[in-house]
Amino acid sequence: MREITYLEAVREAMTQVMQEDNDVFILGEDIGVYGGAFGVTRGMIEEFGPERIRNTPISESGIAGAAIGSALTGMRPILELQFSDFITIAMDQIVNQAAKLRYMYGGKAQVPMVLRTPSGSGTGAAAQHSQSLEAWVAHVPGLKVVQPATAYDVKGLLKAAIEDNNPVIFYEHKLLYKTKGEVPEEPYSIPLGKADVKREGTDVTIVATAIMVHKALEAAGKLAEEGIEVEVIDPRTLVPLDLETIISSVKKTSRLIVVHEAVKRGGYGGEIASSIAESEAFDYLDAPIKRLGGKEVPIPYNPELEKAAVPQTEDIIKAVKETLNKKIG
Amino acid sequence: MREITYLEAVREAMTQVMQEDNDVFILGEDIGVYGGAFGVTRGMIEEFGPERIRNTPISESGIAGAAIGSALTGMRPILELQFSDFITIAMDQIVNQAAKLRYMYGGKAQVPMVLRTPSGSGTGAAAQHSQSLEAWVAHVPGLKVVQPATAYDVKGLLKAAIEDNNPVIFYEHKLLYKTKGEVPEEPYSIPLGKADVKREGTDVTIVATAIMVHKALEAAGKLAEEGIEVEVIDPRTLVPLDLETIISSVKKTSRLIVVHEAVKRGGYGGEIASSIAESEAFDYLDAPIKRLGGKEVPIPYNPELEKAAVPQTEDIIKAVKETLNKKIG
Amino acid sequence: MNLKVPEMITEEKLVMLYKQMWSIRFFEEKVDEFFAKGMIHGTTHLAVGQEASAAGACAVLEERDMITSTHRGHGHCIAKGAEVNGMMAELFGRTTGYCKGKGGSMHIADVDKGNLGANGIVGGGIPLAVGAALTSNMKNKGYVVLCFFGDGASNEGSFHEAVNLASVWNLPVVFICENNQYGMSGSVKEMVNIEHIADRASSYGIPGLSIDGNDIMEVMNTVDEAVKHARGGNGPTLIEAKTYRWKGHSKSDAKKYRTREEEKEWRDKDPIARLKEQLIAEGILTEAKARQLRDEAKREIEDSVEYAKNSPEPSLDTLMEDIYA
Amino acid sequence: MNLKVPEMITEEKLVMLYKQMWSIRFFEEKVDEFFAKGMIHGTTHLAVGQEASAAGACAVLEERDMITSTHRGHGHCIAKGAEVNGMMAELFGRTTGYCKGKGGSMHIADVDKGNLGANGIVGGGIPLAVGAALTSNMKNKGYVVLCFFGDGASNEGSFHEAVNLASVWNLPVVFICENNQYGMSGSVKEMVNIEHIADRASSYGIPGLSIDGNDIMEVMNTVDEAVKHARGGNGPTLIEAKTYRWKGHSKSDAKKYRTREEEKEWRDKDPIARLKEQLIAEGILTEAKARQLRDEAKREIEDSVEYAKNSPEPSLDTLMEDIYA
Ligand SMILES: Cc1ncc(C[n+]2csc(CCOP(=O)(O)OP(=O)(O)O)c2C)c(N)n1
Ligand SMILES: Cc1ncc(C[n+]2csc(CCOP(=O)(O)OP(=O)(O)O)c2C)c(N)n1
Ligand SMILES: [Mg+2]
Ligand SMILES: [Mg+2]
Repeated sequence: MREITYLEAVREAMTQVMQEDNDVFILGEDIGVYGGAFGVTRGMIEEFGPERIRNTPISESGIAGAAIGSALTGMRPILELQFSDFITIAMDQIVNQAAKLRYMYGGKAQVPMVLRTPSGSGTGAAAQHSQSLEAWVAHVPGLKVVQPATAYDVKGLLKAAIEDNNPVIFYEHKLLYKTKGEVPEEPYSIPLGKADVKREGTDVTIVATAIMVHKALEAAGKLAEEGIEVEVIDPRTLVPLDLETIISSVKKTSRLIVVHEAVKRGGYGGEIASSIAESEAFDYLDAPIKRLGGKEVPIPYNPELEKAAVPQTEDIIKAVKETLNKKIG
Repeated sequence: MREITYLEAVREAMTQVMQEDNDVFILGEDIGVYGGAFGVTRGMIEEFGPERIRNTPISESGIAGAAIGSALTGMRPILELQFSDFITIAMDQIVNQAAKLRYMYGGKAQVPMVLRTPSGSGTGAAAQHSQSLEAWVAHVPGLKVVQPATAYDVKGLLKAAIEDNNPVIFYEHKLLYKTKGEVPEEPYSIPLGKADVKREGTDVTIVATAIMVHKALEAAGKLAEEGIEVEVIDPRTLVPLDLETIISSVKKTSRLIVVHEAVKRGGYGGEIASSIAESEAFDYLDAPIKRLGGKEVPIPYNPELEKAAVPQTEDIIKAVKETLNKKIG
Repeated sequence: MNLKVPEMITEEKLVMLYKQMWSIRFFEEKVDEFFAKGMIHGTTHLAVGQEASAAGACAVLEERDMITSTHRGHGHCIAKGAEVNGMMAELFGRTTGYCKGKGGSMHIADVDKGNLGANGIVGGGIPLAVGAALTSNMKNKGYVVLCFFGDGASNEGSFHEAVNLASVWNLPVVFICENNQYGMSGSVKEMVNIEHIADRASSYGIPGLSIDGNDIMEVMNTVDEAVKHARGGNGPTLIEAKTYRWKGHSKSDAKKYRTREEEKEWRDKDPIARLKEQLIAEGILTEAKARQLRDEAKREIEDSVEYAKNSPEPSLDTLMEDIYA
Repeated sequence: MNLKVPEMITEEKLVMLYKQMWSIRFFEEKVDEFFAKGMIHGTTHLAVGQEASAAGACAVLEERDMITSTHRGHGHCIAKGAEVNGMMAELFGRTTGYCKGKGGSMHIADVDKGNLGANGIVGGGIPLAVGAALTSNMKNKGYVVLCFFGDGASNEGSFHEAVNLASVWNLPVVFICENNQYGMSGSVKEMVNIEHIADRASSYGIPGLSIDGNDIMEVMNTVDEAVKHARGGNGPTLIEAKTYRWKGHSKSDAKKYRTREEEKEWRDKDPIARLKEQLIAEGILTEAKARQLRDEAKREIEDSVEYAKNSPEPSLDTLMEDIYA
C-alpha cells in the first residue's frame, strides 16, 4: 500500500472531509500560504480558499471562542493551535465554554469542533514549546482527547474527530510528522475509544501513547531478541479510554507498564494505572504496575538535557526487566 | 484555645505576614472595600491601604502577569482569584511564565508568589464556578500546590507559602470558609510537604484532600461505631507530596482509599494511588487501592444533582466496606 | 408618532416593550425575594435599572438574529423572547427549566430563540458571539449577533481579541457594553483610564457610540443603525449604553463602594418611568393602560413562580445525561 | 552636534551605538549560518533590519531601568548590555550561556543587567513588564520598564489587559511595539483594522506615538520622552516603531506572504547605513573608523562563537537543578 507521512495523513483527512462537507473549515495562525507552523495545511488554501483556510490574528482565546461559537451555530471548525503549550491562553474557552455548554444548557446545544495541536519535546524549542499537557483536558468532562501515533491512525482518528459532535482535543506529535506509514487513499474513520494492539506479546503489557508507542515498539523489538515478548497497546484516545483492551492484555501478561512523555507527576499514566488496579485485572497482576513519564522539570533547551527529561527506549527496556524481576507476594 | 474560622485564619495569616514584611501585598478583583468575593480580605484595606490591598480590573491574565513580574523584581505578591475556575484565563502566565522562569533562566531568577483561590462545589454556582482543578497545576514542574482543610492548617500553610520563594497555588475550599477550629494567635508556619494524620486507625487508610478530609473524618466516626478503625491522612500539599507518611500508614493498615472532590478521571488521586502502588507499600496491600472522586460531569446547578456529582460521606463508608471485604490473591 | 424610532417599531411594539420592561423588573424582584428567603440557591445578578438596554437592543432584532449574554442575563433573555416560566423553573432547578435545572441563573440559554446563553465567565461570551457571526457570514445566513457585556468585561483580553477578530473579518456583530458604572465593586473610573468605553472602538477601526442606556429610544435607534450596518456587510460596531444597576452586584453586597446619593440619582432616571412618560405624552398609553400592563406583567411573574414550584425536580438519573452529544 | 538627540547621548555613545547595531546584525547572521548548518538546534527569530529600535530604545535607559523582550530578543539583549559570549554560548546550549543551556534563544535573560528575559509566548512578557513597573512604584525604585513586543502581539489579550492595568495604576512602563509589518505570515494589514498600532493607546488614555523605527534618532528621542514621562510619575506611553525584519520569521520560512520588491524597499532603509551617513555628515565618524568599528563588531561575534564552542556542555546532573528556589 501507498506510504505517506503522518503530516500528509493529517492533511489528507482534512482535505477529504472538507471536500464532502462545506461546514468544515480550518482556522488558525499562519495556516494559509505559510502552511502552518509545521506545514500541515500547506497547499490547502489553494484548494479551499481563504474563507475555509482562515488565517487568524495571534489571539488564541479569541480564535478558540470563534471556533466554539461557530460550532454552536452549525459549523464544524477545526482549530489549529501552533503549539499545544498555547492552549494555556485558550483554556477558559475550551474548558469553561466548549466542554460545558451542552451540559449547562441541558443538552440543548452541541459544539462539534476539533482543536488540533502539536505537542511534545525533541525539537529544541525549550520549556514553552515542548509540553505534553493532555492530562489537563482529559480531566475535563465534556471533552474528548485523541493522541494518534501513526500515519494510519491519525488519518482515521481525525476523520472521526471531525465527525464527532463534541469538542475533541487532537494532539499531533511534532516528531511524528515526518514518520511514514501505509495509509489507504480512500477516507476511513477509526472510532474514538478503541485502543490498538500495536504488537502482541505474552510477558508484559506496555500501554504507550504518541511518540512513546514507537519507543515501546523499539524496546519490544530489542527485548524480543532476548526472548521477552512485550505486548504494546496504544490507547489512541484518552477520552474515551478503551480499558477493556488493556484489561484483556493484562489478564494475559500479568504485568503492566504505562509510558508517556508528559511529566509523570499528575500525568494520565496515573489514571490508566489506577483504573487497571481498580479493575478485575488487578487479581491477575504478578508485579506492581509501573509508570514511566517525563521528569518533573520544564523541558530544557540543551539537546542532551532535553532527551534526559523524557523516557527513552533504554528506560523502557530497563522498566520491562525490572517488572519481570518483580513478583507479587 | 481560641477558635476562629478558616476564613479568619486565612486573613490572619496574611495580616501577620504583611505587618512584618513590607514586600508582601495582595492584589485581586474586589479585595478592597468589598472584601473579596468571599469576604476574606474584609477590613484589610483599612489596615494596609489601597497600595497593598490592591483592587484590580477584571483581567486575570494581566493581574497574574503583574504579580509574577513584581515577584521577579523583589515583591512577594499574593494574588487572589475570585474562583479557581478563572485560573483558566491566567494559565499561560502561571504555567508558561511563573512555573518556568527560574529554570529557563538557569536559576538566575525566582518568583516568590502565592495564588490564593477558592475551589470546589456545593454553593449552587454551577459548572463555571465549582471546579476543582488542582490536578492541572500539580502536573506542572515549578509550581507548588497546597490544599488546606482546617483553620489551623490554612493559617500555617499560608504563612509558609508566602515565605516560599516559588510560585505556590493555594486552594481554599469555599465550603470550609465558615468552619471553625482552634488556631493559635501567634504566627506559625507548617512546612510545605508534610502530611497530617487527622485520625489514627488500623484497618484502612484514607487519603483525603480539602473538604473530603471532613467527609472522611465523618465516615471514620460512623465506622468506628461499627468497630472499623480508619486512619485519615490529609496530604495538605500535593506538591511537594509527603509520600512517606502515606506509605507508613499503608504498611500499618494494608488498605488504601484516596478521595478527592475533583473529577476522578485524570484527578490527582491517580497520582497518589499509583505512587503508593509503585512504592514499598505495595507489598503490604491486602486489597486494591480504591479511588473516589467527582463524577465525569460538569457541576450541575440543581442542589441534589450537585451533591450527587461529588463523593459524599456515605460513598466513603461504602468504599471502606468494599475495601475491607476485598482480599488480594 | 412624534417619537423618533426605527421603522419596525410600531405603537403596539412600544406598548409591548413597556410591559416587557416591567416583566424584567418583576422577574428580578421576585428572584431577589426568593434568594433572600433561601428558596433559590446559588447566586444571581439582577438587572433592575438596566431594562432599557436589554429591551431596546433586542427590540430591533429580527427573530433570526442572535444574542450572547452575561451573568446578568435575565433581562436579555426575556427581551429575546424567552418564556418566564422556563426561566423561573430553571432558577428553581426544575426539569422544566431552560436547562433542565443543570444551568441555573448564570447559564440560561434559549438557543431556539437565538439566545446563545448567559455566561458565568466575565467576557467569556464575547468570542462566542464572533463565532456565531462567522457562521452567519460563512453560511450566508444574514443574521446579526448582538453581544452583551459589561464595563468590567471590557478589561478582559477576550474582549480585545474578539473585537479585533470581528473587525478584521468584518463580521455582523454589534458589541453592546452595558456600562452600569461598576464591575462588582470596581468603578469604571478606577478600572478604565478613559471616559467612554465606546472609545475603545478606535483600536479596531470600527464605529464606537456612547449612549444613554436608560433611554430606550436612543438604545433602539442606535442599535438599529448598528444592526443595519452589520447586516449590510459593513462590520461590527461598539455601543456603550450607560446605565446603572439598582441592586447590589449579587446576592450579598453591602454596596460600600458607592454612595446612597449616587444610587438615588440613578433611580431618578428610571428607564421604565421614562418610557411611560413618553408614551403617555404621545397618547400611545394612558395611566390606566400602563397600570394594567404593569399588573399583567406582575401576574405573569407570579404565575411563573407557581409554574416553577409545581415543576418536578430532576431525577438523579439525569445527572450523567447531556454531557456528550 | 546638529543632530537632535537626548541629552545623555554623547558623540561617543553614538559611535558605540553604531558598533552595537553591527554587533546585533553580525550576531544574527552568525546564528543564521549556524542554524542553517545544523550546528545550533531549536528555532530562532532574527532581528536583522530592526537594529535601530532595539539599540535606540535601550540607549536612553539608565542602568537600573529594565526591559522585557520577545522571541525576537537577541537585539534587545545586546542593547541592554549583555555579553555576546554568554548569548552565543546559550545558543550552543553550553553551561557558560546566560541560562546554563537550559533556555536557548527564546529565553535568554540577563536579570542583573535589567533584562527580564525573552519570551516564547507572543505577548507573554507584557504583563510581566507591568509587574516589574509595579515593583518600581511600590518600592520607590525610580526605574522605568521598557516593554518590547511585536505588531502580532498587540492582538493578544495579554497586551490589552497589561496596558489597561499600567494605565489605571499609572505605572512607569514604556510599551514599545516593533511593528515589522508581519506576525509570522500575518500582515498587519490583515490582522489589524487600523493604520497605526499606536492608536490603540486611546483605549487606555495614554499617549500613543507612531515613529520610524529605522531611524535611531527618532527612536531615541521618542523613547527618551516617554521614559521621562514615566519616570516623572505620568504613567505609560505606547510607542510604535515601524520597521521590517529582513529575514524569514524563523528558521524555515519561504516568505510567500510578501514580495521580494517589498523586501528590497525596506533593505534600502537600512537603519545602520542611515546612522552611518548621519554620523559621517556630522563628522562624528569617518568611513575608515566606521569600517573599523564594523570589523571589531564582527570579530567579537566570531570570538563569541569560539567561546561558545569551547565551553562545556552541561552535565546531565544539572537537569533537575534550578527548578525550585
Ligand atoms: C473571568 C471572571 N472574572 C471574575 C468573575 C467574577 N465576577 C462576576 S460578575 C463580575 C463583575 C462584572 O462586571 P461587568 O462586566 O461590568 O458586569 P456587571 O456585573 O456590571 O453587569 C465579576 C468580577 C467572573 N465571573 N469571571
Ligand atoms: C501565544 C503564541 N502564539 C503563537 C506563537 C507562534 N509565534 C511565534 S512568533 C509569532 C509571530 C509574532 O509576531 P509579532 O508579535 O509581530 O513579532 P515578530 O515575530 O514580528 O517579531 C508567532 C505567531 C507563539 N510563540 N506564542
Ligand atoms: Mg458593570
Ligand atoms: Mg511582527
